[in-house]
Amino acid sequence: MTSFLIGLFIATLIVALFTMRLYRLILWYSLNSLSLALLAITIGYSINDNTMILSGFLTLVLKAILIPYILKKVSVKFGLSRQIKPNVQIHYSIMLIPALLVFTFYLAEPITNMMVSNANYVAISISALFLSLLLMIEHKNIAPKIIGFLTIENSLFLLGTTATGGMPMLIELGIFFDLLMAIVIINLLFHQEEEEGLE
Amino acid sequence: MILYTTTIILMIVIAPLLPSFMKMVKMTLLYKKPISIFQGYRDFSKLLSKEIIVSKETSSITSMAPFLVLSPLILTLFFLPPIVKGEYFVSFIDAFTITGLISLSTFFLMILGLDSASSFGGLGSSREAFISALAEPAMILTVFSVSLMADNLGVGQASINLNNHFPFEHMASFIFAGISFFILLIAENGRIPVDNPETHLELTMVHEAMILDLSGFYLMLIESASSIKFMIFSSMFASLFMPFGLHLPIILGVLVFILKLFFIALLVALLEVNTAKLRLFKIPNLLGIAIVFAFLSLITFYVLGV
Amino acid sequence: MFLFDNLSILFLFLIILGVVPNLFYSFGYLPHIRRKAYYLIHYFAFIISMMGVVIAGNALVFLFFWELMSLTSWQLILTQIEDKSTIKAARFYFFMTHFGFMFLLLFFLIVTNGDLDISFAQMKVITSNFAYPTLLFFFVVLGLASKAGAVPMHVWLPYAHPAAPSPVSALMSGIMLKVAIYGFFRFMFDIFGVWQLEWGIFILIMGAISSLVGVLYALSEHDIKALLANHSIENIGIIFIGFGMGMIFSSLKLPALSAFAFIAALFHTFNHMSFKSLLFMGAGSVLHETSTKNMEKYGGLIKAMPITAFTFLLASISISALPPTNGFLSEWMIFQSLLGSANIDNISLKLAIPFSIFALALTGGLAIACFVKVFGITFLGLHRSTNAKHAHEVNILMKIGMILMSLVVVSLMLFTPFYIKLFDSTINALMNISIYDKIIPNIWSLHSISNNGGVVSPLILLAGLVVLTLILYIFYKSLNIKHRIFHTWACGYNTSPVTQYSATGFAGPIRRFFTWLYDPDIHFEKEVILGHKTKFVDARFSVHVRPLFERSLYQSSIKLTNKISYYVYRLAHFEQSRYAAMIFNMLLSVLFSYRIFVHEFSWATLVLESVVMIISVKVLLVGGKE
Amino acid sequence: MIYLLLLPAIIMLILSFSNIEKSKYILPVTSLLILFPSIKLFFLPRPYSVIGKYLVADDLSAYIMLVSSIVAICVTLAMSTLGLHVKISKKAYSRFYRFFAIFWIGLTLSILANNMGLYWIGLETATLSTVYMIKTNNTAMARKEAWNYMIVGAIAISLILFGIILIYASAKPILGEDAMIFSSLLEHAKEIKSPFLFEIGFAITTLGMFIKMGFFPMNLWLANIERASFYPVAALFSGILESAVMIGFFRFSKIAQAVDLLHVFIFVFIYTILTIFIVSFLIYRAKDFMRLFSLSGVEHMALIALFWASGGIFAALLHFGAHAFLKPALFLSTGILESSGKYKIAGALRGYRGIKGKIFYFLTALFLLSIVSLPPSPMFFSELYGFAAMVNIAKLHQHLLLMIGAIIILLILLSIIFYKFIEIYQSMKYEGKEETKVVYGNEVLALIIFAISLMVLLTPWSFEFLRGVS
Repeated sequence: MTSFLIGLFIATLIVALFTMRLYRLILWYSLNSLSLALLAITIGYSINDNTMILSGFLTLVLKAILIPYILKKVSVKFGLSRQIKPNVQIHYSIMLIPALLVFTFYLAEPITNMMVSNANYVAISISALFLSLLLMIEHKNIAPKIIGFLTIENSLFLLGTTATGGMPMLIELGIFFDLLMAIVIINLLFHQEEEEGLE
Repeated sequence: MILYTTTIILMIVIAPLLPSFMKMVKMTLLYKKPISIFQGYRDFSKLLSKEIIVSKETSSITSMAPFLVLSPLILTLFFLPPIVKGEYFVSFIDAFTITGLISLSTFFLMILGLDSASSFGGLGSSREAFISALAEPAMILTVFSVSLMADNLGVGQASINLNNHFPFEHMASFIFAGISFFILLIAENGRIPVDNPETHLELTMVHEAMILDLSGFYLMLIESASSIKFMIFSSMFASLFMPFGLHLPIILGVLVFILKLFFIALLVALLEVNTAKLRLFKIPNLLGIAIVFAFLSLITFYVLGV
Repeated sequence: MFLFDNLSILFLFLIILGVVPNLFYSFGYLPHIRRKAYYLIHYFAFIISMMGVVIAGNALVFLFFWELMSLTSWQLILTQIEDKSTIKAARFYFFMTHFGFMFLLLFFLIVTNGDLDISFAQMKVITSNFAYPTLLFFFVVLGLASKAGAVPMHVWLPYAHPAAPSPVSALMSGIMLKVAIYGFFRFMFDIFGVWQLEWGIFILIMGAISSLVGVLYALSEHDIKALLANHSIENIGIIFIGFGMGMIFSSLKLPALSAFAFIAALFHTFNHMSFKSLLFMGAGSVLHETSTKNMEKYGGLIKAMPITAFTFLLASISISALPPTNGFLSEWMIFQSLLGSANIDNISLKLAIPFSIFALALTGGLAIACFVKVFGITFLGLHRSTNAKHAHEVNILMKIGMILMSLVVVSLMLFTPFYIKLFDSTINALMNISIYDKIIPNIWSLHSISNNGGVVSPLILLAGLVVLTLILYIFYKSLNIKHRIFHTWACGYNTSPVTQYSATGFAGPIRRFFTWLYDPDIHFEKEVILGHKTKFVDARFSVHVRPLFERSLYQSSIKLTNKISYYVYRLAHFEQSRYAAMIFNMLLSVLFSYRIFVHEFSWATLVLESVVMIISVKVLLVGGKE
Repeated sequence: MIYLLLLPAIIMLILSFSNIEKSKYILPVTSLLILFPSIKLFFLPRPYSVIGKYLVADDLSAYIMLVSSIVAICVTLAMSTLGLHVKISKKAYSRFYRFFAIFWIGLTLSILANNMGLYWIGLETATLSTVYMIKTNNTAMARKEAWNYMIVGAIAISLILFGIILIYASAKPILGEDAMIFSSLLEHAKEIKSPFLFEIGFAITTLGMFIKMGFFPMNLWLANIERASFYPVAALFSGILESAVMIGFFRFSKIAQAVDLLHVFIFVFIYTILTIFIVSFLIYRAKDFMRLFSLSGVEHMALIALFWASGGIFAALLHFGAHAFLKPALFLSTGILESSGKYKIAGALRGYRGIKGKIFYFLTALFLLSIVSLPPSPMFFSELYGFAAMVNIAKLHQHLLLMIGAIIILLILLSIIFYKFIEIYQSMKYEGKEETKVVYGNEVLALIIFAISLMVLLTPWSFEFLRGVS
């Protein structure tokens, strides 16, 4: 189950990299968050960690539903371009993404030798981090950049849940805190950009 | 000590003879009516009685420098190798000091040239500076090499050692040094391939240009300085590169020495008749030959080994 | 913290000897300086910092005063801004001295193991255990030679010295360069203790080249202070020749010869301090009266400024190493130690040393030519400009300064045995060998230490010269010859300042001979009449040499810096959208390196991963450029 | 204690919302209160626990806290006459103080934090509030740079958190929940089962911090931001925000050194050399004060990191203190230096009249020469000791010659910077036209405080204290 969800997580992320429509991108982000939430809930059940289950539900509500919704609203409101063409050409991405995945597994290989479990999760999280960065690099428009930023948070969260087997509540709060702040700022920035456009 | 003083006085006395002798030889060879060999003395006595014309543009340097041109050279005479057996000599003076004293004299001569605000003076000084700068390393290397062969850095002692025990194993080295020194003798005294003492042509003159504005006593000082300079070089050549005759009895020894001097003068005169004056910028080539021979002499000495 | 051993006290003595006349001169010069307080603060701080360096007992104090010395001298150069070149010179100087400081710093860091408070003796222990002493040696050479001004670190001197106010030039050239020589003595003896043969040879070659290069560039110089600065390079070179010989002899286990060479180097250090300070003071007086540094604008100053002229003449004779002056004596000693090489066994070394002799002798010859030019063009003949016409003798304080300094020169000449005794006791403290009795068996003569070495007797030479000159003079007076005053003969024309020989012309033959070194930039303009080639109304000829080292070493490195900075600038100016890509690549490469170098290393993976890196950079940074 | 520390900030936050006419004067006065808790903290016995295991003041944090609060009060002091040099709206003042308060809270948290999570939260708060501080300068450029800052800062912060989680993951098997605590991590660093995992985490965290400090490849990023913002904000940036990042680096690298000294050293060494390489050539081309100073700030940060990583704790802290005082001082003086035009370097140090002007001129010239570490400056000593530490660590290393070569390269790069600064200093002082410039008392006062702090830093007493920090 865990492996399946992680696979789903990474798959949605990769698909998001090739997406050329904004709403589709938001959808992929939402699915990505969903798999993350389910993952947290599953792991939480298996190790009997209530906080993790709670955070899983929070993720579900916030990231899988609320944030995509808001994002969509915002983009409709500002009439953001729905066409988002990646800067990096597809054939380059096709080469780069598998190379990255292979690299991260290779990177995590010594960890497997040292610790019994979780090394692959670390690898997946790191590659998720790379992929989210790639998402940010790929696009010039602001909206996909924000989604890239959000997927970085997701990969962080993935790392937190899988690799450490549940973190102290503090950090989880931290992530949400960060997330909220980020959204606020992004909104404000949109606002500013808008103003600038009008002038 | 008396002998020592006498030889020095003798050297001073015969110094003016040598230039006159050379001139005489040259004139004879050119089918001219030769001047008397005592022409030098006549010139001096004439200059002594003449009044001195001092240029308005000059400074106190003009009235001081002629003395300082002559006195280092006379001092050098005291340090030359002995010419007869048993004579007192200053054993310790080495080539560097002698070169230094000669340079001191040249220094004042060059300054004198610049003092009169005449363009000739500057011209002469400039050329003299050029030539003597390049002659200095050759001089030091040559004398150093000879001193090594003679086992003593002191010029006087070196001459005696050479007389007592000639280093036949270093003959090559010795000849190289001799050639080098002979070129220096010509260059430093302003003889023909380097400078023509008999002409006042601005294209060629070096020594004469510097003293163009001197007259009377001052000119006499400078002229005697130049003849003494020739004396120094030829006597050094005679003692160091013709090391024989020191063991003869006193009178004979002196005679041999004087003969050697006249022989050198004859050589120079013959050379002067047979060569043309070099262009100024070709002079370094000649001096370069001197430097190279000096080097060669030193190096062959080292390589053949002690 | 502070150390007062023989060496320190000797150099402290040198500093005091140089500073006291300079104080007078400086106060005489003060009315012409606009920022007086600024000048005085830095002036005294400069003197104190020089003293601080020579009495420093540990690395921290040494470095502190060393850098303070650079700082204050830099500020002093900036006291009077005449034009942009002063600013440039100051900057260049400061940069060069800082550059040297870096190497000194590195040297000290290695030999102190990072604990900068330890004494020199403790450093010696650490040094002897260090695996690469030659590396340390080169740090020292680079660090100190850049301050001392030896080739190829000499380029700043001809710029910095002319830019500074004259008392400061005298201090910088006379004393500050010697502080670097102090550093050589201190480090070689107290930190290294033993040295390899090659080091000595290196120093010797550096010295020989410096002396030749210095004098050759001096000859072609028209700026009087730049000329003197170039002569400092020459003299530092001569000191290095002595020092290098000392090192060579010491590593060949010939302590007496070695001590002799070191004494010669020390003696020349003192001599150079005395006559170079005096020359700079004289040049300063001339500059001050005529307000130009260009020698072509001087002429005839001996009539207006006799004291300046005669002290300058004394210093000129001394620096040209003419007997019987002190400059001659120390060069004589250095020659003797070079000649001492006849006694060594190493044949290749023996063959190499004549080249140094050659360099030193040629240097001597050229120095004479150069100082005839300086003295003759500056003080003799007619005024070459109105500036020179209105010159007067300088004020009393400056005169006192110059006279005191010439007394120092004379004292070095007359009291040679005393000074040699001083140097000998210093060398004795460093090397445990005293050769004073061998050098000076009686006060009349100065002996070389090598077998069959030469002897010179300064006092006899001096006395002989004086007596002979007096005899000649008395003879002349007794004749009571009539004098007549008339113009100089000028082929029937009037004598005029324009027809005099110029400094450029004077150096002409030598410049022409060394064209390959000078690579001169010649400007010759003439206004011809009606197309005739030979008839012209006005002609102007000027020559500027292009210094070889500056071109090859410095300007090319400046070019390189500009080029690199251009590319770096371009690299850094990626558009903002690239920031994320940069972070991406950086993260990738950091993780790569950690994986490969920290965990397990294999060449195959390295190659593989670098290929991945290249692709990533290509795709994300370069590829997306269009 | 925690209340005391946060009280001034909270007061400021509340005051900034009120529309009191006098707030312009009250706010700076309130900000002065920052200093007292810091001083008090400094004199309490250490380690002093502020809140349990979470906030602990040890020597290091007390020192950095004190330095930061001195910088902060000087900046607010100089802030009050900002309007006389540049155009600034009235609202901007209170906005500045509002976010300054938040910033200060975040900063206090991160400096005193003994918990990785808490440290991170503090850092994030500080970062986000600075985004708004940049925007107090209401120009298009500032907005653009704020956005830039936001994006890159967010990435950097995410990386830091990512690394923290990895570190936590590596230590959790032996420490459990305590794996978040710096002190216990340091104690048990040797026992970490998967050092590689830890090192990966450390590398990512450090990369995040380095990005935030403007190291390679983000060199111009920081410079542009500081150029776009008001100069007191730039001063805060380089003086305080960087210190918050720096203390994190200090703590993390300390643990990493316990795991493997050499790896940390080589990583930091290569990274900083790369940074200094780029920065030195950028400085060589810099044409205005703000960029110049901020690039030199990056250079000094790199040096501090390098000194710390090579074990020269004393050198790093001394350099840190000197940098924290010097750089804001220069940034503050930029306002006056640039008053005759932004890109006019020539003659910037001329035309100061009156006693205030003279003092300003003197201090600024001194500060300028100090940042290239000329003798009396603390940076002279810190660089000496820092390089000493580097050479020492090189001696332990097997590739000694290689290391010495690298150090020479580093020194050559530093001398390029030196050259540029000398050029600029001379140009400021001796070239260009003389234009009269106005200096205000509060600015001079701020500079004097900086100068006094620098002098205090040079006293044997402070040397002793810094040597005691471990």
